[in-house]
Amino acid sequence: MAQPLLRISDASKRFGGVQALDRASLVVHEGEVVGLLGENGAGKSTLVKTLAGLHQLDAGVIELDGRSFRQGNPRLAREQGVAIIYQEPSLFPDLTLAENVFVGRQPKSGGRVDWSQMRARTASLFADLGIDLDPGRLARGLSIADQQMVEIVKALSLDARLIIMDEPSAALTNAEVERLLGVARRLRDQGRGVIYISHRLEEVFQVCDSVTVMRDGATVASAPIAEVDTAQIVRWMVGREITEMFPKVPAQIGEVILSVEGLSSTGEFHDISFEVRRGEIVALAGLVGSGRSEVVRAIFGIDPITSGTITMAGTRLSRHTPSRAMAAGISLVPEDRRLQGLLMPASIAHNTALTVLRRLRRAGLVRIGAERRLAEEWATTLRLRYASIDDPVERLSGGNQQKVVLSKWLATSPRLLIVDEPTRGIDVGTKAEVHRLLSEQAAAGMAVLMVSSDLPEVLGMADRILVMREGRLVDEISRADATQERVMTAAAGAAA
Amino acid sequence: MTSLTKKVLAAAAGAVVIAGLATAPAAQAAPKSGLKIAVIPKAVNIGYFKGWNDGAQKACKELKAAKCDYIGPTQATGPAQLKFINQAIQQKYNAIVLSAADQNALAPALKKAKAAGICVVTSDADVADTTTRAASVLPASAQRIGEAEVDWIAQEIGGKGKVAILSAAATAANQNAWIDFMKAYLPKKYPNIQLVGVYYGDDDATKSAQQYNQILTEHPDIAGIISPTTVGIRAAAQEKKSKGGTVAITGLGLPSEMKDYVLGGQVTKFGLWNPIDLGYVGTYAAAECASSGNKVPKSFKAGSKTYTQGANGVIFLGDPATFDKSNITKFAAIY
Amino acid sequence: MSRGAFRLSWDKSILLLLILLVLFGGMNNEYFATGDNVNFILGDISEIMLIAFPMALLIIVKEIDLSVASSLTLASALCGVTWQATGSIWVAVLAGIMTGVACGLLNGLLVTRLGLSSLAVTIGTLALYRGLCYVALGDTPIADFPTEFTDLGYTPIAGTFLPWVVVPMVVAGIVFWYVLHGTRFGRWLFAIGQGDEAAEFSGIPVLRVKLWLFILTGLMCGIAGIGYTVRFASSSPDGALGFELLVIAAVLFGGVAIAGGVGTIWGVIAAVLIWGFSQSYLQLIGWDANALVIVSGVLLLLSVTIPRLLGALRESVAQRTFRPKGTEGAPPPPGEGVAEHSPAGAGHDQGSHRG
Amino acid sequence: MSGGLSRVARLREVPVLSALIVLLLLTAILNPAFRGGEGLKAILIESALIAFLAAGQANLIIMRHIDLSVSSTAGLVSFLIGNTSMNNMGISVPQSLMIAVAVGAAVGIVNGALVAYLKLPSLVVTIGTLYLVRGIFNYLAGGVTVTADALPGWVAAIGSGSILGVPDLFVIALILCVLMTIVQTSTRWGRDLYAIGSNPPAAARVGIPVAHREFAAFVLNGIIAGLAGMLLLFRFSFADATAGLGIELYVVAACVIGGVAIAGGVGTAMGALIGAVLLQAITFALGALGVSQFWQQAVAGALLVLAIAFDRIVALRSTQRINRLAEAPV
Repeated sequence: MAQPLLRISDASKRFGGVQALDRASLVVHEGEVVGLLGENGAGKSTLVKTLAGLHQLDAGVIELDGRSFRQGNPRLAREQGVAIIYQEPSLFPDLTLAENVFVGRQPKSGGRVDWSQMRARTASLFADLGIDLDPGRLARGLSIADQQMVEIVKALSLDARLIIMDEPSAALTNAEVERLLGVARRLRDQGRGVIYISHRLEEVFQVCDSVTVMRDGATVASAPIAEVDTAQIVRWMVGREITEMFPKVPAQIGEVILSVEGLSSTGEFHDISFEVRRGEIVALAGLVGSGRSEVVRAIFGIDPITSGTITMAGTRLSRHTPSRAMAAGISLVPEDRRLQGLLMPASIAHNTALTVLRRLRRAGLVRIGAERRLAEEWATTLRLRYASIDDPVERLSGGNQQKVVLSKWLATSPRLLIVDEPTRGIDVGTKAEVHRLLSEQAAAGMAVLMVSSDLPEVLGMADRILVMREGRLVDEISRADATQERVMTAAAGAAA
Repeated sequence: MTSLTKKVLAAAAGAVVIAGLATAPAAQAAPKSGLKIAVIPKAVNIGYFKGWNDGAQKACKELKAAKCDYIGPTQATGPAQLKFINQAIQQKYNAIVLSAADQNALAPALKKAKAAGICVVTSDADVADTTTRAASVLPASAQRIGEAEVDWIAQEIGGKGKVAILSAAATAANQNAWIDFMKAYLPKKYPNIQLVGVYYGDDDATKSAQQYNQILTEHPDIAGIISPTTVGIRAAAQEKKSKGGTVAITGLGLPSEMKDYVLGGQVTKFGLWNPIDLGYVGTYAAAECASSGNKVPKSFKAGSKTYTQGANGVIFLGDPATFDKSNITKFAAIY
Repeated sequence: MSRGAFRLSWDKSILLLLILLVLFGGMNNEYFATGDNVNFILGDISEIMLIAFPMALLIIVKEIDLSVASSLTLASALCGVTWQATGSIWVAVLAGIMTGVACGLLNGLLVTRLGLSSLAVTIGTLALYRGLCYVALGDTPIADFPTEFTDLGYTPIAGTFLPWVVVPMVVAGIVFWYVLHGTRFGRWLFAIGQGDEAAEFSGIPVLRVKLWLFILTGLMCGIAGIGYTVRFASSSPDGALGFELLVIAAVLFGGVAIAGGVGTIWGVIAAVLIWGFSQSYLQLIGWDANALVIVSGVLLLLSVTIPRLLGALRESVAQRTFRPKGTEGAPPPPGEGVAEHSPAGAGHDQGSHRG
Repeated sequence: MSGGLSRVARLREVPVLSALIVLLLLTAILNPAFRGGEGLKAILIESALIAFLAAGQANLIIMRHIDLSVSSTAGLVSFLIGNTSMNNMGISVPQSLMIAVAVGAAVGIVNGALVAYLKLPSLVVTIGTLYLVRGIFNYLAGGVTVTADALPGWVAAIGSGSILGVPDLFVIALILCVLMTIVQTSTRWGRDLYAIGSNPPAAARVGIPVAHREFAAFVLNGIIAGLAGMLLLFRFSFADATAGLGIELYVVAACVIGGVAIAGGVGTAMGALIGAVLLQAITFALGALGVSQFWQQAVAGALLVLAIAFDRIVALRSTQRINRLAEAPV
C-alpha cells in the first residue's frame, strides 16, 4: 500500500501519575475505516484528543500525509485536515444549524459574515446526506440523532482528510446507526481516512476495514477485519476471556409490583399501561425519542403526567415527586450518568449516601462514619475500582461511575429498579458485570424496568419486552418470542 | 434692588451686628490648647465640606489644638458616619465637630460619645435629638432660609407662575424643614405663585439632571425652580445651559461651582452661607465645650466675634449671603 | 475542581489570618483590642453577618440575592410604620421580620416558579423593594421608637462588653453551621450546587429547597432590618445602600465558590470578622475612608486569585515531578489531567449539558 | 444583516421595542405636555450613557460574564479628564481620549487577565475591581470638584449639542451600539462570542480561542467604560468623587431588558440600547402620568421585574413549542 494517511508511533503521554499513552501506535490509510477499540481508560480518548489538538504528546511521532502533525491547537488540527465527531454532539443551542456547521470559519464577503452563502452551503451539504432540516433554525431542541448529523455535516464541510468518529452511535437507534455507517462508508469511498471508535462490536464488523486494539495506553494489536472475530477482539481488549455477556439468572416471577394505567403526558407519550412483577426484568425498547425515557421519568416523578395512574404494590401514588417515588420503593438509574446520575465533584461516599441520608442520621446530624461504611460496603459488593472513598467520582472511569450510580440506588433497597440505558458508553467487562448485577437483583426478588437501545442487551436480559413508538406502546413480546427483527419492526413501524 | 431684598439684606446685616455687639462675659477663659478634635463631614468627597473643613482647621490652628483630624465616610449616610464617631470615641478625642448626614440614625452613637465624655457639636446639619449634642452651629433658622429662597424666585419671575422644588434626598432633614416653611410662606406672601411639586435628585448629579428634565417635561410652562441643595442647583443650571430655556433657577449653591452659570446668564441670583464660617465657629464651640466641663458656654468668642446660644443650644450665623454677577467672581475664589 | 483540595485550607487560612490580625492589631494599637471597640465592631458587622449566612447557602446552590439591602430597609421601614400605627413594639418587630420573609418569598417564587435568573430578578426587586420603602415612609424617617428598644443598640449585655446584636448573630451562626455541615438539608444544598439535575434525580426537591433558601434569606434580612432599626434608632428609606455587594464580597472572601457547591460557615464568619476588624484597625491607625474601600477590593481579588495561583503552582510542580525529561508543552488546564484518565470525564461531555 | 440568525436575533428585540413604543404613545396620549418632543429628547439624553456602557457589557453577558466595575472606571476617567483640564487650563480631545483609553484598558486588562487566563469568576473579580478603582478614584479626588468653568468649550458643546434634533450623546451611543451590533452579528470575532456563551466547552473544541476572546472583550469593555467617562463629563460638565456611582446595575438591567439574557448566547447591543431607553422611558412616563415621586421607584422596580419575567415567559413558550415539534431537547 502507498504511504499511510496517518501514522502514529511511540506516542506517550502522562497526566500527573497516570500514564495515559504508553508508546501507542496507529496507522490509517486513505480510503480505510479503522476501528479503534479498547476498554475505557485504554488511551483511545487521549489519542483522539491529541489529534484534535487538545493535547500534546510527551514523546512520539505523528505524521499526517507524510508531514509532521503540528499538535496542541484545535484550529491548527482542523486546518491540517482532521475532523472529529464526538459521542455527545456539542452544538451551540443559540446558533442556527448553518452557523453551527461553519462556526469559527464563517464564510465572509466584504469583511462581513455572509449569511446567505452560509445557509446555501449548509443546505447543499444537508441535501447531499439526505438530511431534512432547515439550516436557518436554531440548534436548541434538536434530537440527538439530528445533532449527530449536523456534527457530521460540520466535519464534511471542513473537507477533512481524516475523520474521527468517537463513539458516534452510543446515543443512536439502530436505524440511525445504519445511516451513520452509510456515511462512514461514503467517506471511505471518497478516499478519506476514518477512525471509528465504538463499544458495539457488531458495528465495527459492519463498517471497518481493519481494527486496532488498545489496552493500558499501548497498542495491543492491529489486524484486517477479515482476520479477527469477536472473541479475539474481546480477548485483546480485556486481556482475558469474557465468558458470558448476558448472564441471566433464573428468577421466580411473583406478584405485581408496578402497575401503570393509561399514563399520558401531552406531547410526550399517550395511554401507556403495563405491569412489572417481582423478579421480572421488563425491557422498554424503542427508538430514541419514542418516549421511553419520558415514561420512566414520569414514573419516578421527575416529569408531570396529564392523566393516568401509577400504582406501586397496590398503593396508588398521587402528587408524584421523586421523593415520593423513592418512599414508595422506586429507584431510577438515569440516562445521563454525568448530569443526572452523579455529583461529579463530590466523593464516592457522598454520592452513594445521597439517597439514604435520612437513614444515616442521628439527632438530625448525618453520621460521617456510617456514610463511609455504607459506601465502602457497596463498593466491595459491586467490585468498584477506586483509590479512596473520598475521591471525587469524576476521577473514576465511566464503568466505575455507573457502579456508583447503581450503589446509590441499590442502597435504597428499592422494590422497583428502573435503569435507563444502564450500559451506554461503558466497556465490555463492566457491561457484563452490570448485567450480572441486574440479573442477580431480579433473582433476589426485585422488579427491574430497563430502557435500552442496545438490542442484544434487551434480548439477552429481558423477561418481557415492551416496544414504544411515537409515544405509544405498540408491542409486548415475551422472552421466548423475541427476535431483533420483531423488536425493530415494532419500534420503527410497519415499513421497517 | 427691590425693597424686599433690601429688607432681607438689612435683616442679615442686623443679625451679624447683634452677634458682634453681644458682649462676652468678663470671666470667660480662653479655651484649652492641646485638644484632640475630630471633624466629621457628611462625606469627605463633597466639595462643600472642603470649605467647611478649612474653617475648622483655621480654628484649630488658632486654638493650638493637638490634633484636628478630618475623618469621614465616602458616602453621605448616617450609618457610614457611625464608624468615624466610634473612631473618635476609641481614640479618646476631646471633641467632635459633626455635620450629621442623618438626623436620627446617629443618636445612639452620640449618646455613647457623650457617655465617654466627648463634646459633640453639630455644625452645618443638626440632629433631631438635641440632647445628644452640646450645641449646634447653623447658618440661619429653617424658616429664614426657606422664606429667603422663595423671595429670590418670586423676585425673578415677577411674583406669579408655576414653581417646582428640586431637592436632595427625600429624607434630607435640612431640605425638608426648609421646604415646609416654603410651602407655608408661598400662599401667604405670593398667592399668584403655584407650587407644582417637590422633586428629589438625591444629591446625585445624574438623578438631579434627570429630575430637572422631568419637571420640564411635566410642566412645560414652568416659571421657576428652587433647588435648596448645591448638587441640585448646579445640575439644573447645567441642564439649562446645555438645552437653553427660560426657567428661572435659584436656591443654594457653591459660588465656585456656580460661577460659570451666573456669568453665562443661566442663574441670576442664588445664595448660601459660608461653610468656612460654619466649620470655624463649630470648632470653637467644640473647643469651648471640651474646656469647660462638657458644656458650651452661653456665649463665646470665635476669632473676633462673639456668638450666643439660642433655644436648644443653636447658634445661628445669620442669613445666607446672595451671589450674582457683581460678586460671584470674588466669592468663587473663596468657596 | 482542583480547588476542592485547597478549599479546606482557604477557610482555615483566613481563620488564621483573623487571629493574627487581632493579635497584631492588639499589640500595635492601644485602642484596637479594647472591649468597647470590639463591641462596636461586632455591632457594625452584625447585619452583614446575619445576611451573609443565608447568602452563603444561596451561592452554594448557584443562586444569588442582590435585593438583600432593599429587603432589610423595607423590613426596617415596615417595622417603623407598624410601630407608629399600633404603638406596640412587639407587633412592629414581627411586622418587620414578616416583611423580610415576604420579600424573600417573592424572590423565591419568581426564581423557582418562573425559572428566572436570580441575578436578573433580584436586580429588579432591589429597585422594587427600595421603591416600596419610599412608599411606606415618604420623606419622613421614623425615629420615635421607645428608648428601651433603641438602647439595645449600644448598651452591652450586662457584665460583658458584647452588644445585644451578638445574640442573634451567635444563634444564627450555630444554626447555620449545624444545618449546612451536619444535616441532610445541608448535604442537599451542596448536592444542588454540584449538580442540580443529579440532585433532582436523587429525590431532592430542588425548587422547593431554593424557595426555602430565598425565604430564609428574607427572614434574615428581616432580622437584620430590626437590628438596623435598633442600632440607628430609626427607620429610614435610604438605609443600607450598597450593602448587597458588601455581603456578597464577604461570602466570596470566605471561600464560598460563586460556581456553587463549595463553602463553609466558618469561612464566612472569619471573612466577615476579618473585614470588620481590619477596617477598624486600619481606621484607627489613620487610613482614610477611601483607602478602606481599596482594601475591600484587594481582599476580594486576593481571595480568589491566591487559591487559584497556588493551585496552578501545585499543578505545575506535580507536572514537573512526574513528566519524563526533555518534554515540553503546556500543562493541561487544571482539572483535566485527572479526568483524562477516564475517557468519560474529560471536557467534551459537558457540551450537551445545556438545554 | 440578512439571513436567519439576525432574523431570530431581531425577534428578541421586537417585544422590547413594542413595549417602548406603546409606553411612549400611551404617555403622549395621557399627558399632552409629553407630546412636544422635549420629553423624548430628555429620555434619549438620559439613556445615552447607560446604552453606551451596555454596548460593551452585552459582549460579556453574551459570553456568560459580567463586569460591574464599569461605573468606577467611568467615574475615574471623568474626574481625571476634568482635573487635568482644571490644572492645565484646558485639555484637548486627543489628550482626553488617551486618558479614557489608557485608564479603561488598564482596568479591562486586569479584569480580563484574571477572568480569562486565571479562570476566576467575573462577578467576584469585577466586584473587587469595582471597589479597588472606586477607592483609588476617591483617593485621588478627595473633595476636589471640577466645575464647568474649568472645562474646555468642546465638552459643553458636545454635551448640549444635537444633530437633527437628536442629542449628540445619544447619537454617540447609537453609533457605538450599531457598530457593536454589526461586530456581533457580522464578524467572526463577534460570532465567536455567541458560540462561547452558547456552549463554552464546545467553543474550545471547534478551535475558538476562548480565553483570548474573553480577554479581548473585557479590555474592549474597559475601554468603552473609559470612553463612557468622557460621556459622563459631557453630560454634566462637572466631576467629583461621586461621578458614575451605582450605574453598573442599570447597565446590566438595560442589557437584560433588551434581550441579552444572563444565561448567555443571545442578544445584541441594539437590544441593550432599546432596553436602556425603555428603562429611562418608564421613569419619565411615570412622572408624566402623574405618579407620585414616592411611588415612582416602586412602580419602576415592579415593571423591571415584569419585563424580566415577560421575556422569560415568552422564551419558555417558544422552547416548549420547539420541544413539542422536535423529538428530544438538546
